[in-house]
Amino acid sequence: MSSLVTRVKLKQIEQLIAKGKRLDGRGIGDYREIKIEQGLIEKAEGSARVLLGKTEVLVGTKIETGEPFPDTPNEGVLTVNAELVPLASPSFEPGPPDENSIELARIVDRGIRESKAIATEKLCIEPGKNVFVVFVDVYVLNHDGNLIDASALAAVAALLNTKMPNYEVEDGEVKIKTGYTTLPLKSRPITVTLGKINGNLIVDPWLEEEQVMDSRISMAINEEGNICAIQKGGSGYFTPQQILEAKNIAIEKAAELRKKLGW
Amino acid sequence: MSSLVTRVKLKQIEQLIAKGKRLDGRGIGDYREIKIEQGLIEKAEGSARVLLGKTEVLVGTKIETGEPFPDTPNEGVLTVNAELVPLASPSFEPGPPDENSIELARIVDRGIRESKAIATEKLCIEPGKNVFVVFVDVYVLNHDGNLIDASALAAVAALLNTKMPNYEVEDGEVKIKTGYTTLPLKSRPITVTLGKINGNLIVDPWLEEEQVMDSRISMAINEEGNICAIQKGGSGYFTPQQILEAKNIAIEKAAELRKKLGW
Amino acid sequence: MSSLVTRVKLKQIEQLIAKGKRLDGRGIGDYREIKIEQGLIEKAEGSARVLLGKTEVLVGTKIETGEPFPDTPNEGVLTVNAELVPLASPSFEPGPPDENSIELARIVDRGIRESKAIATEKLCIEPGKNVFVVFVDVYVLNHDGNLIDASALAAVAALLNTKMPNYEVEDGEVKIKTGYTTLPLKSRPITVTLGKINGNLIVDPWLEEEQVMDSRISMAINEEGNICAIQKGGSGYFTPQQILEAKNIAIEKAAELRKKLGW
Amino acid sequence: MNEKPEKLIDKKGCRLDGRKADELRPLKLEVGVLANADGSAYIEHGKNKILAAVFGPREMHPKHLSLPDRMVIRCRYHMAPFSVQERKSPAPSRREVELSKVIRESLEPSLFVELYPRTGIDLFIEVLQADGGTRCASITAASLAIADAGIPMRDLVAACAAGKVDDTVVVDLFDLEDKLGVADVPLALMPNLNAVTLLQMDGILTPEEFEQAVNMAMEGCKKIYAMQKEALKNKYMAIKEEVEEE
Amino acid sequence: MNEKPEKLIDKKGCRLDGRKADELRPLKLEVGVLANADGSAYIEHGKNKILAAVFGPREMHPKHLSLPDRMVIRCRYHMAPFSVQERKSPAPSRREVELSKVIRESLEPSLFVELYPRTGIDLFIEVLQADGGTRCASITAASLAIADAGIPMRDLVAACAAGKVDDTVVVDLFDLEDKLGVADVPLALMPNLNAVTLLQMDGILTPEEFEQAVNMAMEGCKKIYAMQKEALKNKYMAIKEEVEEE
Amino acid sequence: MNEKPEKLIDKKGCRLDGRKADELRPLKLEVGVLANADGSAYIEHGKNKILAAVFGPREMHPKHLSLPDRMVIRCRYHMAPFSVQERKSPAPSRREVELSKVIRESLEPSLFVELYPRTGIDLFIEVLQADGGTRCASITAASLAIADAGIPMRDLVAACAAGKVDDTVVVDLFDLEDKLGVADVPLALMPNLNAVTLLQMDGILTPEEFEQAVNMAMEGCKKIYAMQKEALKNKYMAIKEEVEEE
Repeated sequence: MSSLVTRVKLKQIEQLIAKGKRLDGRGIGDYREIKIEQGLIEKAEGSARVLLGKTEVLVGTKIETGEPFPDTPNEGVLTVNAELVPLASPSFEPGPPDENSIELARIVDRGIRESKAIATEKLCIEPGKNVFVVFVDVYVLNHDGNLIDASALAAVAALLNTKMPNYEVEDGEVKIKTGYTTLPLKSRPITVTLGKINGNLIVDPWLEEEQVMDSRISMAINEEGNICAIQKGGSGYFTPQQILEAKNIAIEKAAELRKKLGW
Repeated sequence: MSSLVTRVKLKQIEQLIAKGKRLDGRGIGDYREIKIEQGLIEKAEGSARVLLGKTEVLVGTKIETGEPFPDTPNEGVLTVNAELVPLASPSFEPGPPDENSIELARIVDRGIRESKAIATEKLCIEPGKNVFVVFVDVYVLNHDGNLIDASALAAVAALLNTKMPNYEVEDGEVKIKTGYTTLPLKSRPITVTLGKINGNLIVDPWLEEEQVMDSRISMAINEEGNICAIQKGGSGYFTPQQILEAKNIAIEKAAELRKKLGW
Repeated sequence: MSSLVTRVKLKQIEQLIAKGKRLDGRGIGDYREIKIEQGLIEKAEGSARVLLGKTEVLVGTKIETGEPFPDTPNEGVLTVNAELVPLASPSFEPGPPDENSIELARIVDRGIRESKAIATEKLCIEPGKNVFVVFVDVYVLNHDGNLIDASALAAVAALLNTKMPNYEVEDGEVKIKTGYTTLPLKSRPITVTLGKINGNLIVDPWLEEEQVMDSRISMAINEEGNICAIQKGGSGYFTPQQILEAKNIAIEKAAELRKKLGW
Repeated sequence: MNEKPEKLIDKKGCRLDGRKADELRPLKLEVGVLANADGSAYIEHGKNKILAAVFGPREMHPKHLSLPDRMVIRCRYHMAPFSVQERKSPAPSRREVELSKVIRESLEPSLFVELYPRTGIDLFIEVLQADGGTRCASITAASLAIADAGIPMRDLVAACAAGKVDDTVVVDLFDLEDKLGVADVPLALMPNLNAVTLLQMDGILTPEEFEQAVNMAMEGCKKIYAMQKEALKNKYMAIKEEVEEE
Repeated sequence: MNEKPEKLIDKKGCRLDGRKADELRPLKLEVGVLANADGSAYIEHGKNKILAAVFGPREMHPKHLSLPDRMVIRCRYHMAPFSVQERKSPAPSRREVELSKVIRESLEPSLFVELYPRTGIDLFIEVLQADGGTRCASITAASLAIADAGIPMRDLVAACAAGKVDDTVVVDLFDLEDKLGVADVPLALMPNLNAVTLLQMDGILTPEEFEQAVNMAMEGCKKIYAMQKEALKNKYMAIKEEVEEE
Repeated sequence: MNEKPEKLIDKKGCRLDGRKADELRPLKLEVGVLANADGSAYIEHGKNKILAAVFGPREMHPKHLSLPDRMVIRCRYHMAPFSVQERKSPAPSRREVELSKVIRESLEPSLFVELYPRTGIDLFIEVLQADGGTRCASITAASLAIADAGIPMRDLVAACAAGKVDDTVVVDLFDLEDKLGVADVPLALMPNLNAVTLLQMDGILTPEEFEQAVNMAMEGCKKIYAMQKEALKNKYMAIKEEVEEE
């Protein structure tokens, strides 16, 4: 966007927010409508599509066997990857992951990893040699802002939907058998992102707000209302007061969403 | 080439073809002169150089041991790679393979693979663990049009010239012994490419024809006169009638070449 | 630098050299001041920082286990890598190694390898299967000319400072034990680089001289005063007489440095 | 896990998924499914699930890629990592590079490229789930996405494969037939112009079988073409209703 | 080799390296350490050894990356292969790409980017040895390097982490505490402006613990800020002496 | 398979391939072998089989690589995957990158780069079979290719190695001597100008041996130089005949 358009838009958005309103009619503490659909990709071990307003994210999971990390020989491995596929936005380009998709993948990864959502100790086949590797592939299909929350939701929804293959170890070789069990999950973290515009914190910023906002802060919240991952982004700052305020809003919103989703 | 030059050239070529003639004096169904030389690269397991008019392609084969694909544990592996090396044409640039060299490699690959030219079941050393991998490296040395047919010919000629190492399995390790046997081949497919210019099909288009032609179609034909691979290329189309006509010409030309080459 | 500035600078440098002098006050056969500091990077198996005037190079070594090369199954592996990190000069750019850093790494590598500085036969754990791999990472921190000599010095100084882990082989698996031995070294090669400006050979060219010099020649000299690696660089040439003169100077300077360093 | 079935077609002429030789898999086509693209379409063809989007005609970036006398078409066919049995690395494979090229070349004949000099369009195809015949389903969807973008076309391009399974020539092979069958002939057609814009073949066919396969694939294309037009009509009816409701 | 210690904090409240909960590791800051950079700084923070350099403001290469209304900031956080226990490949890892981004975003608020349209600055950070908390130490050093380059700033940025180890909230975690502890909260602050420019968190904290950690990290930042100013003063005193001596 | 021979030179002073110490391998030089290149040459030097081609002087792409006061020379030395015992990946290795640089720098002194400002030439070298000494053979061929392109030169560049095998200094080492010998000294020479444009060395030599090797390599270069001129003459004679026949 040209900087003139940006300035005009910023003015307009600021004035609305001063009155507690937003361009798309929401209140400053409101999420857009959320729709979750699970299991669309039959060939994946798990999948979920999340619509957050017009933002659309598809997550598929695959489970394969592989080596554990040397420092956690008894634990399965989580690998999160995000693709900002170019059909999702004119601003996305084909090619290897850029800093935005890498950051997105790592935020989603941390939300799951730090909340210990996956019982990785149950994914060990042979200690030090063979474990299950859970691939979580985040596929952004339409970008209308707040990819972080949509992706984090879709990732957890896909994990909830993920089936783990049965197996036997025969002569040191892993044989996959028919049938599945469910992937053992211990937590369902919910990530809440706030944008800062003209000193105000708004929940779930959409594309037009993202283009003018100062900075954002994302917090992953678990069932106990504890915080398990944070990421500040953008080239602005937060005052310490705003951070504590953001924390309170995030905990409240996460609880609200958890209730709505039955998580 | 500038579009003006292209248009003038196209006009000229079209007028000639209307009279059944071509810029280089050939009839529309004629191949350029073909020369095949085998065994130039002593360090390769097999090699052949094909001259198709001024188009020059060198193919070298290497045989190494490696793992089979999981779904064909008893079969050797074929790997075809093509390099449009920059000394062959001012239009080729150094760098990783582009779509043209990848397409060329995959067409050559399919001609060999789908005709089951290599008896891959005889390349198995230890089922599921160790097989022979046949590398076919297509090296285009001068580009004067119809790289597909020249490369496909050179690949088969190089395979005919390929020697396979003798080996023993000792304590699960493959020991290469002295001496060689010939690579077991079951078929010698011949690929025939036709260009379409102003609705006419011409055999073996050379560079100037390629620059103005609508589209091309390549068909790999085996000893029985059956079709074992096809690739349409270029941004034009064929009518269904033209496709059947192309099929007839390809079968006829392949038989003709087969006779000439003693294949 | 613009070519005008280069020409003026060249003139000035040439006139000085004609009188046996240099821009920075040195004689044409003098090295800049050399400072070597070892062991700064405690997490590395060995490390050394060399200051050659304002040129600053840090080398760290790491030792890991890995497979030997098939043709030397009883020998450890040496791997040298050089990074011209962009904070060292406005002319260095982030990204994969370019031809300059690759050439630098290979010159340093050859000096060590060809002088047989490392007793690689003592780095074998299990012949053909498991050996120690010595990684020598050259990190250029400030570029003020003659990176070759500074890097070669720092690499040998770091190797002298390198500790090798103790280990046991248990059931075919290598167990690293506590404690260290010193890396077995057999030689301490010293590399001497000469620049050619207007037909004169100067020792240890610094940045401003490099920018105007014709070409350079680097020679690695061992304890016996024998030559163990040479690299001519730059787009100029040497007469055969200049090469023999360069050889004599290099041997003399290497002996001088060896004395000074106690090597 | 994958036991190879002895026969792909039973005595009654039924295929493993119950279809007859000349029967297409169920198709679902939707137009205008992505908010940010200039045109888009979604196809479910058997278990294939594919999104196609078009951006443009627009200025090329970088500019030196544009051509003074025509529009440049770029196309990326890409598979999601979770679209197949074994996770696929997101980096483009050689197969994806080739398919991107042949799909582009199958759509180019439908476009008036000379009408938009110095511009470009980008076609992005994402295979969300693959079940055999993805290149054909991709072309079918991409042509709809181009129409959805309002870019003038000579005709829609519809694509369908035929092939040989056991001893029988059949239409529209699914994954297992593709892998265990004898031959596969993907084909794209502009039905109104009688123009074949994609033709490939893997496997071995006699000249007669090939002719039969081509005809069967063209019949398949024509059926799909009818569904494409229906999908476009549905989209415009929906828009019309929306407009009238306002 | 790495036996996991049973407790990270002993009965007396001492950490494995002997520090109290609110005690920083020893810091050493040097400004103007690299001859070719426009500004540079070196930090030893515990066993972390990090160099930061700034080039610019200068013309962007390639030019099309420049912006008409502001300065562009590029940042590369990079680890030397020998900086960690297992040799790190010099190719940038995903972690390094993310940290480059968050470090850049932590320094941007301190710069008057609109004063230098069409230009760019490059921040290069090289971690020579890593021991936990490299991102914070990198920010601390990079901000000094920017000051050393004479680029006007709103305030210096100081960075420090806090976290939870066993049951205790502590400041400035070192490597082992980072790996075996419960949570880590790196934070960057412009103390004079009361502006937090970096905030991340790994691990699990209650809201109260989080608040405590934020406060502790800010206290750490303020101590480091004082050392940053001291380091700048030393540099200018040294220059002054040099000038006067001449 | 490769049994290491005990001695590389027998009692009679004969090398493994039957040559005397100062004897070159058989050479075959052909000029103008590629139709599309502006200049080209083919060399068989022992079992080395190498093609060299030149394009230019021509406009640089991209343009910003051109220089206002001189011609830019680019050079790519590349080995065919089948040129060596174990298949070589076609991606450029570090060795190939280094050799591309030193070959370029060995040819640059022969060119009047200042006569062609803002242009560039591209040298492409393809090693079809390698048998020791490919860099020298590449330089010999590339210099002929430049002459074939009609680009003015100060002198032809001829290249040849010498080295030490067992206890003897020998000229023009082949693969096995290169691998098992004591030292290798590749050298390139413009004989008329007495200018050494390439000099490298691997292995250990006393100063005296080095001097001997340099002299022997220069003698080799001079013999090759004569063959280069012969090859150029043959080419022009052939053209003359062709023209006269017409």
